[in-house]
Formats: sequence, C-alpha cells, structure tokens
Amino acid sequence: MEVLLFGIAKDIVGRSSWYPNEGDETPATVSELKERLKKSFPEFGKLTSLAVAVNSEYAEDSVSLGQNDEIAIIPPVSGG
Amino acid sequence: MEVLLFGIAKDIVGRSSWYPNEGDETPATVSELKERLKKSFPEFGKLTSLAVAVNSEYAEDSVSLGQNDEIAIIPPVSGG
Amino acid sequence: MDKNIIIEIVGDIDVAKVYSELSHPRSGGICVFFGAVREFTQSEEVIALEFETYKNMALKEMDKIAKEAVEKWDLNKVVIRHAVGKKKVEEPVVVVGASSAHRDGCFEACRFLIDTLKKRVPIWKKEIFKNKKVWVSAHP
Amino acid sequence: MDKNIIIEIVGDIDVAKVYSELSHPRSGGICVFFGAVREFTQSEEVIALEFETYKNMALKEMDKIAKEAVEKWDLNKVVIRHAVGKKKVEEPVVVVGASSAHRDGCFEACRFLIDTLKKRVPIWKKEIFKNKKVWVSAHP
Repeated sequence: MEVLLFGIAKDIVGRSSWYPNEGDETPATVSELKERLKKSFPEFGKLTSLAVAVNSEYAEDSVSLGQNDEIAIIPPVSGG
Repeated sequence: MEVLLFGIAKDIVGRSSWYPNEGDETPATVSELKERLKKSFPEFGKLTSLAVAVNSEYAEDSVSLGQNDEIAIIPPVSGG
Repeated sequence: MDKNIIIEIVGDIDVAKVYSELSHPRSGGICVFFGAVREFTQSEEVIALEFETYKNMALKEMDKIAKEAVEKWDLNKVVIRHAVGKKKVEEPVVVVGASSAHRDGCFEACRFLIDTLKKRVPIWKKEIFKNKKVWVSAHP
Repeated sequence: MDKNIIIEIVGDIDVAKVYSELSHPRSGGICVFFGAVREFTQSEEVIALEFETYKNMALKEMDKIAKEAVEKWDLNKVVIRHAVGKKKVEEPVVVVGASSAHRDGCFEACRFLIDTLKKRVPIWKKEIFKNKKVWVSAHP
C-alpha cells in the first residue's frame, strides 16, 4: 500500500510517498492509517488538521482502504 | 440662463438645452427651476425622480442659481 | 488626482488591462465587476443599449465614490470606467474594481462601487428593442 | 464536463482572457476575484510563494465547487483557475469568476468560489522569506 504525500507531509516524512505496510499488516481504515502515521511521525500530531483522500475524494475515518485505492495524506490546505 | 438636458429630459424638451428665462425673470433657486420646468413640460412630473446639478454637483432645492453657474437637469440615472 | 485611482469614461472598454491597473505589491486580493449587455430584458429581446453621460459631473461623482471606498476599506487601487455610445449583447459597459491586502475589503468595496455608481453617477441607458426605445428607470 | 465551467491548474495565469471566458448573452454581471502575491506577511518581507497540488483531486474538488455554485446561483459561466510553482510579488496565483443575469448572483457566487477553494481544494502554499520557508496554515 502506497500513500501519497504533499506539502508539509512530504517534508515531515522526507519522501513523496510512504508505505505503511512495511513488514506489517496494512491499515484497514482511514482511522487506522492516521494512527499509524502519527505513531511513525509524531510531527503529524502537531498539524492544524489531518485528512485522508481515497481515490481523490476526502474520506471519513470509517472508510475502508483497499490495495487498489489511491490513498493520500492531505495536510491543512492553503491555496488561493 | 442655460440649462443642460440629458437622457429623457432632452427627449421631453426636444433640445439639449433649455432657457427658463424666456421673456421672464430667471428662477432664483433649484426649487423654482424645477417648478418652472414641470409647468412648461408636464412630462417631468411623471418621472421617477428629478434632480438638478449646479456646477456639476447635485444641488438641494434651496440652492441659489447664479447667471454664471453651469446648471443641468438630472433625470433618473441608469448607468452600469 | 490620486494616482491610485483610475476614473474614465470611454468609447470602448479594454477588459484586458484591469488586472495590471489594480495590481499592487501590498494587495493580496483584487475584485472586479464587469457589467455587460444582456440579450433579454423581461423576456423582450434587446438589440443594443445606448449610453449617454454628463461627462464633467460623471467623472466628479466617480472620483468621489472611489475616494469614499479607498477611505472606508483601505484600498491600494481603484478603477471605475464606464463606456458611452451604442453597445451590443455581451459587450462590456462598465468595469469597477478594487485591490486590498485581504479579500474582504476588495469584495465589499467592489460591490459598493457598482451599487453607488448606479445610484449617483449621471449616466443614462436607453434600451433599444425591435420596435421601441426606452430610457431605463425613467418612469416608475 | 459542463461546457460552461472552466477548471484549470496552470503554470501561469493569463489575466486577460477571463472576461471572454465568462461572457454570455444572458449575463448582465460578471464578477472576478484574483489572488496575488503580497510583499509582506505580518510585516515580514515575502520573496515568493510556492504552490504545490494534488492535481487529480484538486481538479475534482474545483469542479464540485463550480457545480455547487452554478446550481445555487443559476450562473451562466464559472471559471476556477489556480497556478502552481513559484510566484513573485504582484503575480496572480488564482482567479475565480462567475457570470449571471444580475449582479447579486455573480458577487455572492464569486465570494463562495474563493472561500470554498481555500477550505477544500488540495493546494499548498509555502511562503519563502529571506531566512526561512513556511507552509501556510500547517500549524495552529
């Protein structure tokens, strides 16, 4: 499972994607993904907000994650 | 005394200026000018509003009119 | 005349230059309103609009309105430009715009500029239909 | 894609074409907002802004926002265009605009477009100062 990273998320992890399944089972839901992200990189706990997109749509915590989904971490947006 | 006419005022009078002093004394105030205008051309009484400008500024009814003032009838504006 | 205020009555409006006129190093927001000729007025087909103005007075009123807006919303730049003559469907007849540090100011100011122009500036619009011509707002 | 909605993420914004994009025979009012780079943020001099996006998702969100606005204000045309990459002071970074029969609709819609874009569209802005770089809004 590959997770796309943008903006400050990319800076925190130091890469433009992250594999939460390194040697472990993959997160089953958005909520589990967020927990694992914060555990691996505590800096995410300090952000104003943290969202996850599944197949390029905002996804609630309860949404399930599949192997073929396009998953992305969405740190606080600041366009305009 | 020459009074400038624009828009529908020009159409009502049929000219682009009007001389309210024809054979008579000239109106001394904005209010007298408006009265004389409505008496000469009753159509002005049917407009949504009727304003007078003295030296290219809106003038209240009480403002005095001098021979050297630039005087204009301002029918309802509709720019934009 | 304040160099940050552009006031004009023109034959034709150049819609392309308003961004550069309103751009300013301290402006993060630029809001622009264009008024254009619509095809229909109360389901009657409009062939053209014809605008006439009392130019000296119109420029004076436009300048007062611009200065009021600069004062009230701390604007960096203001443009008020109105066209005269005959204008066809989709052609621009007026452009007003404001630039300010943040977007609240320029949005509110832009709305004030067009609303106040319509109330106070001596410009008259005649709607030309197939079989008649009407001075807009003249009669109740 | 609805032909009355223009959604784009571009390298550089062409400020001149927005009028013709929003013009429509049934539109009497066209309202446009441009966001530009300001020289100072809280009295610190900004050298440039750098924008990054998650493009697929950003285009999808922009399209949803445009459709919501068309529905709510009966708009004839909508433009939402955002720039990415490095932008210097006075350069445009975003343009949103709407056209409608009367001015109320296009003003309200234009404000909605920029406010909602800022809340929902996955675009990130980094402020580049002389001695540091800051992702805007990332931290409380």
